[in-house]
Order: sequence, then structure tokens, then C-alpha cells
Amino acid sequence: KATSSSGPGGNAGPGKASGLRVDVIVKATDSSFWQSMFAGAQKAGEDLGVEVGRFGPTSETDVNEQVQLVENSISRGVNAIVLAANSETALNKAIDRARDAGIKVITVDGTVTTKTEAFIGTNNLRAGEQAGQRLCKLIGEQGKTSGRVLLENAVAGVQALGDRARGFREGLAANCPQITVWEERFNNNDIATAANQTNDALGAVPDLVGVFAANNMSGNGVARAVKDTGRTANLPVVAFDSDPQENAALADGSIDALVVQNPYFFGYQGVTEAIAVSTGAKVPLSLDPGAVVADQANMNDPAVKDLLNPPTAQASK
Amino acid sequence: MALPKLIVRERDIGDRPSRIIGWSDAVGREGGGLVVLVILFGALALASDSFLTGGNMANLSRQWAVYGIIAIGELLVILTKGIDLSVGSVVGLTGAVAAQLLVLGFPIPLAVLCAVLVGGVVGVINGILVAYAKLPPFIVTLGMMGAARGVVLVITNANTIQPLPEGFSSIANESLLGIPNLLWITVIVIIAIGFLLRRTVFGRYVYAAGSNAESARLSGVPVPRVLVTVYAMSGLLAGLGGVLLASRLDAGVPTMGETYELDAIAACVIGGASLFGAKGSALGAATGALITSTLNNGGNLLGINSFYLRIAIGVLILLAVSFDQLQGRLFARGEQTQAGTSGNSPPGEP
Amino acid sequence: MALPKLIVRERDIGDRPSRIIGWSDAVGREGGGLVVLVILFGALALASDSFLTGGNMANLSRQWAVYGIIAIGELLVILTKGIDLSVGSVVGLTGAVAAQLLVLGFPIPLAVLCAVLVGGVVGVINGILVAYAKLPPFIVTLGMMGAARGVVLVITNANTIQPLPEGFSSIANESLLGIPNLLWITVIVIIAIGFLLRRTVFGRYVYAAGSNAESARLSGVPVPRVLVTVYAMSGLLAGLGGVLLASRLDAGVPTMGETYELDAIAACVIGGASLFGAKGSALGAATGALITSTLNNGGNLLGINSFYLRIAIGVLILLAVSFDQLQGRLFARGEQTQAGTSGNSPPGEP
Amino acid sequence: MTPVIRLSGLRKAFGGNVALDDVSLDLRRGEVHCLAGENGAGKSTLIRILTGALKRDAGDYFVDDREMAAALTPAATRAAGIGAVYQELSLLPDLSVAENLLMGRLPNRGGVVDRRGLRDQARARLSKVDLEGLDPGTPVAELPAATRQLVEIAKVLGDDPRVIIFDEPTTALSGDEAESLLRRIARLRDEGVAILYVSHRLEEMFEIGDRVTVLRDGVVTRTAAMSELSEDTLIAAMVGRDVEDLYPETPARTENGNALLRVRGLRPPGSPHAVDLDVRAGEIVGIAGLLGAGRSELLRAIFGADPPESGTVEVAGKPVPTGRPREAVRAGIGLLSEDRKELGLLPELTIRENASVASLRGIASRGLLSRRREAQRVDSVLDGMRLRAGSYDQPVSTLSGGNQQKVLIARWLVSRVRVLLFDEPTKGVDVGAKAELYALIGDLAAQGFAIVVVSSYLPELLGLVDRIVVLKSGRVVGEVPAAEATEEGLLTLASTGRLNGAA
Ligand SMILES: Nc1ncnc2c1ncn2[C@@H]1O[C@H](COP(=O)(O)OP(=O)(O)OP(=O)(O)O)[C@@H](O)[C@H]1O
Ligand SMILES: Nc1ncnc2c1ncn2[C@@H]1O[C@H](COP(=O)(O)OP(=O)(O)OP(=O)(O)O)[C@@H](O)[C@H]1O
Ligand SMILES: [Mg+2]
Ligand SMILES: [Mg+2]
Repeated sequence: KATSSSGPGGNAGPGKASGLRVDVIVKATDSSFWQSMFAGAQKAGEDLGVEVGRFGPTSETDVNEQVQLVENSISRGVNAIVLAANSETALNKAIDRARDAGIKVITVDGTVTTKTEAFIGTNNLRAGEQAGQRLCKLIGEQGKTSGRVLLENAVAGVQALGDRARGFREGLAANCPQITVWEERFNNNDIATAANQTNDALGAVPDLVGVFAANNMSGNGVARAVKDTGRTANLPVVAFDSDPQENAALADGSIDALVVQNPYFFGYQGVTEAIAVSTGAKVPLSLDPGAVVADQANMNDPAVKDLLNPPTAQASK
Repeated sequence: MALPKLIVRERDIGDRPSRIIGWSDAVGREGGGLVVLVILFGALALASDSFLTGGNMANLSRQWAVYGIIAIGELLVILTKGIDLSVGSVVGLTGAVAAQLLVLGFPIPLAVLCAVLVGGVVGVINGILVAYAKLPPFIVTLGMMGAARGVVLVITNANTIQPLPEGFSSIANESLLGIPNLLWITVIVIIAIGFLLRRTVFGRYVYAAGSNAESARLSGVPVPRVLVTVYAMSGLLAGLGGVLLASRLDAGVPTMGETYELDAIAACVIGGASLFGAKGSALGAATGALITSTLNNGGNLLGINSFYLRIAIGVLILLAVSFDQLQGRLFARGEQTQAGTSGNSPPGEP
Repeated sequence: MALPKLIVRERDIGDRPSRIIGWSDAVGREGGGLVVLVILFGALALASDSFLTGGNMANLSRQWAVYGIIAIGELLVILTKGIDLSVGSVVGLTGAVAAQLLVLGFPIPLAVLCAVLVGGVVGVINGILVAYAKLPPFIVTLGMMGAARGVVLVITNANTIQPLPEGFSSIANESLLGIPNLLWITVIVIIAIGFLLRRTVFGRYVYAAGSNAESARLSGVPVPRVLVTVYAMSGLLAGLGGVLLASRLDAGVPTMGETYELDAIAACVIGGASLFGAKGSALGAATGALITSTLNNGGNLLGINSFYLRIAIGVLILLAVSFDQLQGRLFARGEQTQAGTSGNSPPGEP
Repeated sequence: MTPVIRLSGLRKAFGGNVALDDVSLDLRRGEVHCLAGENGAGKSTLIRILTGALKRDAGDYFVDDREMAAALTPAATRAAGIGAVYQELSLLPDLSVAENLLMGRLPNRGGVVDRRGLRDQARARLSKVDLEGLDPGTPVAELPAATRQLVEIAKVLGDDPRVIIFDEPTTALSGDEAESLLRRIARLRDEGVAILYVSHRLEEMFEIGDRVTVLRDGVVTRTAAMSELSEDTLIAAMVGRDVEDLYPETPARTENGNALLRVRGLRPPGSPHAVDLDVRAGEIVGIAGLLGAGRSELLRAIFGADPPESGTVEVAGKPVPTGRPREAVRAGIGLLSEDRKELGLLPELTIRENASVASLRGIASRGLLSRRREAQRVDSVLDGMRLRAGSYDQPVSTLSGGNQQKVLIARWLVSRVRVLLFDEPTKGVDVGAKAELYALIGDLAAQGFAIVVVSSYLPELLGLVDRIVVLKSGRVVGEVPAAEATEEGLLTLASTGRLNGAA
């Protein structure tokens, strides 16, 4: 009797007869990034005729809720789980339990240290490095070789964000040794707070030469502050992810580069691989679609444009 | 018996100056909040050159504004012994509604009005459930907090709504006479609600309902109507906060306002309100919000490591309230705390 | 006229059976929570085949456990008219401490003990500030919430602490006699605290202090010591919750426990506790936590979209409490709410 | 002449507890109609129904031959000209006196409070109870109980109602204030106001009552002209038996020289005067004084409710740490405080729990409570208090005012302390129970307890105690053996500080 409001409109798709069920568990539902992943998963479900359940905790910090979601999927008796894990290790027990129950587990976006069938995702550490390199380059273009940068982050203790920050520091240090990180600030995914913190930093640090924002909420806040202070032209900003607001900021120059991943692909590919392993096919153990740095120069290339504006899932089917 | 008038109390009560405004208006902790604030400003001005600059003051006032407005709405509810956990979600909801309506082509004033009214409607529902269905405010507004956030996410599908028409973002981002619009609006709200609470019949009803709902009812105060109004106003002010935040961010962000309820309640309590009702003022709540905003702003200016900053702000909030309390005890007439009133006040009221 | 004894007591009149257990034990809303739970279980069993399976019941019990334990600690504080906002941060702190000590090579029992004690220490600090410095509990524990989270981040440098030694994860992940350890522990906590509250002098003091602190003091109840103990126990139980969560996740995750304070308070109120003190039971708090856990579990099993699930849970919490309230009104003596006691009880207490 | 208020067949039950059954009553213009009955007889319930504070279950209620709706609101009854002074004070502690006096009809212009009007109207109302000196801006929480009571009365008088209901208005007042209130009530009656008056002081009823209706267990047992009754017949109608002697025969108690309670140089907080007091085992000492003379403050200081400025307290020769009620209880001192609601009751707890809370250490073994032991220990004492309650497991807040007071007295009787400080112990207690309470206090003294009684009701002091200490402005101004004291003498001493030869 278990019904799902998800799946391809909840109605019988072409290949529904296959009867497979895949649950997609993302890091947090209320973010357009993860909704894009849902959209990809949903499309794959439609194309392949399987039922796709979409779940996620309300916050990326809530590892425990994700454990519960995995457990609930075990209870639901699905065939496979596509999981964007909020922690490298904390979900291991739940994943093991799922695999013991015969459920295939595909991880996306972040790896886990226990065994799974496959992983698809960008290496956040490396993507962070790309951001660091780009910011270094942008600062150089401003004719500056030394100074400090603000690292605007969302939530302390979230692995992916921590990896990006670490990668960013490494990328920056490798290419611009004279430029140091002034402070790392956390805004709890609140754009207004991010704007406040950036404004404060702009006021407090005279030699602030650039800003790195580790996700879209941070990026939007930074863009707001840059506009507040009229420093669009001379303050390089590199941010992560993409959403309409960040894209607009990229277009108007308050953000200079966006490091974008491909969540739609994560979802589509995740479900596809999940079905493949469920039916006994082989899939690559690890797949990295890589991150793309979008800027004003390439933002209108069709490929980049698609990355910047991925479709998102519809809440109501 | 030819005794004189024995009604004369031995320690006659008459020599204090005549007061008509409620007790808590005159002394009490609301005033104290201001003292803490002054000290804080002084300390930060000494510690950081950039603190007292015009630019930073404008920043600070923008950072404070939305919190202050929401806190004042929350205060109204807290004065009646209630609590409103839904304000954060209402901020998100109304911001998204305003943005959505603008995208649909509504003129700005109409979109703003509709969005604020949506906040009011949420408040009215809260109020009816509290006042007539007699459900605990904590539960009513907790349920509403979840439901309203769910509605925002459904409406927006977790997507940011933008771009918005030109003029909208200027509401919250521009200045009038060199002072940010947000500051003007906040000050107007403080004055308006302060006036409402102190000088109007409705305001006194709010304190009466919070002091003792049954006694108020017996005195002819329309308690249920007061409650509904109070929740409605909290919703309206949160709605205003949501619209301003959307304007400030130039987008309707569905996660906007998360955890603001806690900030709002904290601002009220820091500003001298009691969760047991009937104590607190609009100015106090706004001061409480400004204290936390200033702590954050100052911490950032001083470049304190963000983990230590969290610890420091936790400790400083405690210190501010202790100082305030201490001051309150010194200024208020000595025995007060020891003596009679203790029935209502808890072991150190929350 | 020589009527002998005018003590009209029901026992003398005879038709109601003599009760020895307290009033609130028999009727009252704590019982009601259980009724709601039974209805919920029935409905979910009908709606989903997988709900009543052994595997899912084990899952549900594991999901409930930590919330239940924290809620019971929170209840102790709420019974005294207090509030403890720091439990979520204590969960994070103690989990991290346990993990860190294990990484440093401490034997498991010692690490667990130390971590739980750290929770107790945080509680004692809260308690002292509330009971002796007479600061509002809301502010004290709000400050502590920020400070403790800051300390976790400093300790862990915002990194997840792992890998942990083999045996540790089995505490929360294994079963005894086919029943998950976590369930055993939770049940033991419910029984122990239930016993403490009902059958010990200390338990009675908790209710007395919450009912009217000054009256209690004048009857010789050591109110400050009761308060400190209560906050300490809340800290200890949150510490236990943190250790269990760390064991369940097999890692010390610095963000662990965020927003759990709201869940804990909600569980207490859903389970019949009043934020105005002296009303509520350990079983009620645990039931409240189980109701929300079950709603989440059921919603997932039914595959409800998470946005709609939020709305649904918001509405269902309201319905559960309304139903409960209604039932309470039917069973309890009629006017109760209308009549005299209202001096203390608010307009629909939170 | 048609009665202003006519009730018939009125019924009200709380759960299974029938508080009023088939009650009929009529109240006429220009009469003082007394309502008499024991604690829990249903007087307050009747009044709450009359004012619309409580809904009636059945029965007819007419005001001027106009039927009042079953769902009556307080606002509607006030509009009909009915005002009530409730037994439980219904003021709003956080608001000012002026706001309290006019709450529900604050003078305003377009919703904005007219502050001058508020102050003037408040002053006018205060002057009706001789409180011209009280600043209308004072928060009510700051007022002593007696002043609050007067404010409450002023609030009702100010509306110029046609019907005024008083529920035990004099319990918190001193003799003289009570006297002045009674005079005002008589004047109101002469002006044609209908008055319903509840009191446990019989002589008050005889002084101003025209007619009386007696309730017993929620049923009217008698309605008669006051002149048809004597004190004895009235009591008989109330309690269903005769109460012979209100005050116990004071046997020449064995005074075994040494003081059980010994107070030296005790200065209550804020008081410049040190007080010495000795109470021997077996002795009952009364403390007299005007309102605000510092009687309650002295008791609170002895008990340690407020830490005294200086001084020592000893029980049986052992010093008691001052300023800590818990230590006082351990040392064997118990305080029955004056303000029952705020400083005594634990409203959410049951009757039994309220009675046992001061003795839990004795009832429990190793911190474990046996409910059976608790019941054994408490119930017999409670039984002796003639409580009207459905069960001792009921929350104490569901009891009538007088019965709540009895539970608090029981709290100290259960606790087996040896020094009892009673502040206005018979406040709101009915005659029958009063007599028993006096007997009980006499017995306790005979058993070797040391007892201190503060009472504003001089006949009670004179009848009950062995020795009266008179306080004025926190200072002991005299000490009189009860046998030699007279009311006039005490009053003179209390107000002038001098013995005017009268005693
Ligand atoms: N809210 C309530 N719930 C249950 N029982 C109640 C409630 N209020 C009053 N009662 C009961 O109704 C009865 C009548 O109470 P009431 O207060 O009218 O007595 P009373 O005559 O005023 O006594 P007293 O002289 O002590 O004031 C009592 O038995 C009391 O316990
Ligand atoms: N300076 C003052 N201003 C106003 N009120 C005061 C002042 N000093 C004392 N009081 C009040 O006057 C009262 C006098 O104290 P106390 O209660 O001991 O008098 P009392 O003789 O016991 O009278 P009663 O028995 O009626 O209480 C106290 O309740 C106190 O609150
Ligand atoms: Mg009564
Ligand atoms: Mg007194």
C-alpha cells in the first residue's frame, strides 16, 4: 500500500513492470542544488520506468536524520538507494545495514568510507582548489599580489563545505603565497547573515582583496554586500554552486566566477547506475564529472548555461 | 471607640512621585538594556577604529532592522504569556509571496501589501487556535512553523525567486536623508508599537491579559480578541520583516528566516521581557535585538575566530543580562524581589 | 441537630474507588498522549505494510531513543518552570568529547563516563546561574547553547572525529534479546526518571519548586539545590544522548544535535507538560518524542514528499494535541479550565 | 417590590462534586443580604455564577425580571449593574492601581488612554475607600494585602452598581478598616443598592445584615430575617449542630520556665528596631498591631523567610541559622504565612501533597516516598480539618478558599515542628472550623508547643492567647497578659504606643 507521491507522476510509467524502486536521499531538501539532483533522478525514473522516492533531511548538518532516512528506506524495502551522504563515516553503519538487506547503495557528491556499489561526484577538495586558483588569478588581474581574503562559509562541521574551504586554502596558497585568508565566517545558510559578515569584513579589513563563498547562500550574501558597498568592479569574488540569484550576480559582475557541479547529472546517473547494479550489470566504481568554473566569458556557452540553470524537481509531482 | 483614623498605615505610602504609566515602564530592565548597549558601543569604539564609522553604523542598522521588527512582534505575543515560533517561517513565506507576486507582475505596493497580509493571516490562525481552541501557543506556533515553511517550499519548489523588478530592492537598500530606509522603518515600528503598548487601551489590555487572563476577563477585557490581535500583529510584523528581507536580498529565498524565532525570543528576553507575561517593552525588545547584532558586528570587525566568537557571544549575552539584572536590583526598590510578588515570578524567570 | 462528622469526602461517600496514586497520574494529558500514539500506530499499520514489521519497529525505536532521552531531561527542567536550550549543543559536545577521548586511547567505559559527566558539568553551570545568580533560564541556556557549540567546534576544529574503536559503535547499534540496546536504555531512563519523579522526595520537590518556588521555599524545600540538580540531570541525560548518538553514527560529528532543543521541548509539551511548570511526566515526554518520531517514520514509509511532510507533521502535531486536550477536558472534571485555577494558567498555556 | 436578582433551581457541579443544588435566592433593593455557610458550602460558587465568571448547569437567573442568558459573560453582568468583590483577589499585579481600578473601561480618546482622566477617575474611586493618599500609579504588586483589598473594593464601588456582592471582604482588613467598610456598606444600602454579603464573622452579619440565606453543602437550609436569628441558631443552620464554645477554656497551662523560642535583637529587613521575644513551651503568644506595624515581617524574620539585618533565634536553646527557611523547619519552626495564594499554596499539587510537603523528610525513608505512609501520616490530620473535598488527590486549587487555608494549617500540623508561627490563621475559615482550630491550638500548646499568633481580629487574640505583645512601627510597645487586656486598650496601645490607663 505504500504510495509515493514521487516517481513519474505516481502513475505507471512505460517500464513500470520492472517493479524496481529506488530511493534518492540528498543532503538537504530545501536547496535548489539538491532539487536539481531530484529532477535528474526523476527523469531517469521516467526514462527507465522505475519508482523513485525522494528524501532528505531539512539541514545538511543533520547526519542523524539521514541515518534514519536510510533506515526507513530499508523498512520500505527498496531495491537501491542513491545517497548524497552528509558525512564520510557516520552513515557507514546504516549503509552496511542496507547492503546486508540486499539493497544496492550508490553514493553521490561525497564519498563514504564503507563499501558501496559505486560513487559519482565531484571531489570537493579539488573543486575548492580550482576556486582558490581562480581567485588568485582574479586578484592578480586587479594588480595586487598581497593582501587578505574572506572565506565565507555556510555551516561549520559539514564535510563537503569543509573540504571546499580546505581545497580553497590549498589552491590559494599554492599560487598566491602572499595572499592569506583573513577569517573563515559561517553564516548558517542565511543570506542576510552572509551579507552582514561580508560587509563587516569590508569595513574591518582595509587590504581585503577578494572573497571566496563556499556555497550558493554564501555567494548570494557576498554579492549583496559587494553591491551595498559598490565594489563590484574591484573586488574579485569566487563562489560555489549556481542558482538564479548567483547567476544574476555573475552576469552583473558582483560575482566573478562560479564553481559549478552538475547535480542533475548526479541524480540521473545515480538512478541509472542504481538500476544497473540492481539488475546485475557492472558500473564504474567511481565517476567524477568534474567541476566547471563559469564566468562572464563562458556563461553563455550552451554547456555551461545548462550547468548554471539545471532543471529542478517539482514538489507536486 | 474614639480612635483616630486607623486606616492610616504606619509607613504611609504617599511620598513617591505620582506615576500613571505602568511600573515596568519607569524602571526595570528595559532601561538597563540601553545601559548595556552604551557600554558595548563604548568598548567597541575603543577596540576597533572601524566600528563608529558612518559606513559601519549603516551596516549595523541594516543588520539590526529585520531582527528588531520581528522581535517587537514576538514581544507582543510574549507579553500575553504566549510564544510565537512561527515568525521565522512567516519571514520566509511572506518574502517568497512578495517575490512571487512581483514576478507575476503585481505592482510593488500591492505585492508588498498582499505579502504582509499573508503574514497577518498566519497570525490570525495562530491566534484563533490559541484563544478559542485554547491550544498551547508553543504547539500551535510550532505546528505553524513547520506548515508555513512547507508551504514556502512547495510554492517555490525550494528555488530562489528572482529577478524582481527594479524598484523593489530599493525599499530596503536605499537611504533617506542619509539614513538607511531600514532604520527609518524600524524606528517607526518601535515608536508605533511602543505607543500602542503604553498609551492605548489595547496596549493595556495586552499587559492585563498577560498578567492574569482570568482576572482580566472578569474586569471586562476581551481576552480572546486581544490574543488574536496580538498574534495577528506578530504575523504582520514578521510579514513586514519578510518583505524587507526579500527586498534587501532582491529575491525571495525560501529558506529565509530559519531560526529567526529563537533570535526574536532571545531579543525580547535580553531586553527585559519575561516569558511569564506582562513584562517587557517594545524598546526593550528592539534593544535586545540590537545588542546581539552589535555583538556579531563587533566580533566580525575585530576579526575574532568564528568558533571563539560563538563562545564569546554566548558568554557576553549572559554577562549583559547579569549586569542588567544586577542594575535592576540596585535601582528597583530593595525588597521587591524578596517580598510578595514571588508567586508569579519563577525561580529566576526565563 | 447532632450531625457527627461533616468531613465530606468521596471515600466516605464511597462510589469512587480509593486512589493512592496522584491525581495527575490517573487522568490528565499524559495518558492522552498514549491514546494518540495508539491511533497513530493503527493508522500507519493500515496505510503501510512495512510499518509494523519487526525491522521497522527496531528502526523506529532507534530513531526515537535519543530524542526520548533528551526530552526526559528537558522535562525535569520544564517541571521547575525553567527551560534548557543547551541540550542540543550538549549532545554535540559530549559526542565529540567521547569520540576525542576514544581517539586518544581511553577505554570505552571511561570515555563514555567522562563524556556524560561533561554534560553534567554543563548542566551544573546552567543550574548555578539559574538558581543562585537568579538569571532567566532562557538566557542562561541560550548563552550556554552558543558557548557549548563553540567549544565543540574548537575541540574538533569542525572536523568529524573518527575512526573510533571497534566496540564503541555496538553500544547503540546492537541488540540484546532481539531488542535494540537503544530501546533498552531509553526504557530504563523512562522508568528511572518516572520513579524518581513519582516516588522520591526529590521528585516531589521538583513539582513543588515548579508549582510555586516561594511557597516551596517557605515549606523547607531546598529550591536552589533542586534547580541545580535538575539542570545537572538534564545535562547528564543530554550527555548520554550525545554519547549514544556518537556511537550510533560511529563518529563524533560536531554539528550533531543542532535544533534538538526545540524537538525536546516540543516532545514535553506534546506529552502534556506545561511550560509554566509542575505539569508533566517522564512517560509523557517520551511519548511526545515517540509521536513525532512516528510521524516522521510513517511519512517516510509512505513516501510523502518532504515539503508536504513538513506541512503534514505541523498539522498532525496540532491535531494530536487538540485531540488530547479535548479528551482531557472530557475526562477531567468539567469546568476546571473555566474556573478558579486560571490565576496561574495562561490563556491556553504553552 | 420585585427583587433585583432572583435565582431559582440553580445547580452547579464540578465533575462529580455538586457545589450548588437547587438554590433559590432573591435580593432586594436596599437590603444587605448575607450569605452564610461553612467553607466549601458553595458561597463563592454562587457568586461566581451571579457575575458570569462561571456558567451554571441549570436554573433560572433573573435581573429585574429579565432572564440572564445561560452563557453569561462578566461584561454582561456588569452592564446589568452588578459588581463583585471576589474572595480571591482579581487584581492584575503587573499593572498600576489606576489601571486596575478602570480596567475594562479605561478612559480614552479614540483608543488612546486619557492619562489625566485615568488619574482623576482613579483618585475619585480611591477616595471612596479612604485611600486618597495612595498614588494611582503604584503597581499593584507593591501593595500590602490590605491595600489591595481596598483597591478591589474601590474598583467595584466606582461603577456605582445597583447590586454589589462582597465575598469575604474583611478577611484581609484590620478591625478598623473593616468597620469603616461596614459603615460604607450601610450607607450604600440606604441609597437603595442591593448588597449580597459573605463573611465568616458572625458579628458583622448581625451588624449590617437585613436577611440571611444559609447554605450547607450546596443546599439552602434557611432564609430568614437577620432579626429572627441568634448567633447560635445561625451557626446551627450553617454547621448543622451547635458550637458551644468558640474559644477554648484556657487552662492554667504549666509554664515550665525555659523559653522554647527565644528571639534576641532580631531586626527584620529594613527595620531599625530590634525585637526580643520569648515563647515558652505550652504558651500561646499573640501579636497585635495596626496594619503595617510589622507583625508579618517579624514572623517572617523569625522563620528566616527574609534574612534579618541582625539578631539571633534559638529553639530549645539551640541557635537556628537565620535567613534560611529550610534550617528553620529542621530546627522545628513552622510559618503559616499571611498570603495564602502566593506564599503557601502549590496550586498544581494535590491536597495531600500540599499537606505533606514540609514533612517529606520524615515520611520518606532514604529519599523514597511511600504513598501509603504519606497518606497515613497526612490523612488523619486532614480529616480533622473538616475539609470539603472530593478526594485528597484533587489539585488543591479546586478547593474553596477556606478549605485551602485549612490545608496549609494541616501542612504544619503534619510536620511536627514545635514552634508554630501563625499569621492570620483563621483568615476565611468558617465558625465551626474556627472553634475546632482554636481547640486544636489549645491542645498543641498543652502538648508543649510554643505558638505565636498574629491576628487583626482582636476578639480572637483575646480569646485564644495567654499573652499579647503589641507592635508599633516594628517596635514592641507593650506586653499584656490576655486576661487583663481589652480591645480598646490594645487599640490605644497599638496606635499611640502608650497605655492610656485603659488596660
Ligand atoms: N474549580 C473547581 N473545581 C472543582 N471543584 C471546585 C472548584 N471550585 C470550587 N469547587 C468546589 O465547590 C465547592 C464550593 O466551593 P466554594 O468556593 O463555593 O465554597 P465557599 O462556600 O465559598 O467556601 P469558603 O468559605 O471556604 O470560601 C467546594 O467543595 C469546592 O471544592
Ligand atoms: N515603605 C513602604 N511603602 C509601602 N509599603 C510598605 C512599606 N514598608 C512596608 N510596607 C508594607 O506594609 C506592610 C507592613 O508590614 P506587615 O505586613 O509586617 O504588617 P502587619 O502588621 O503584619 O500587617 P498585616 O498583618 O496586615 O500584614 C508590608 O506588607 C509591606 O509590604
Ligand atoms: Mg469562598
Ligand atoms: Mg501581616
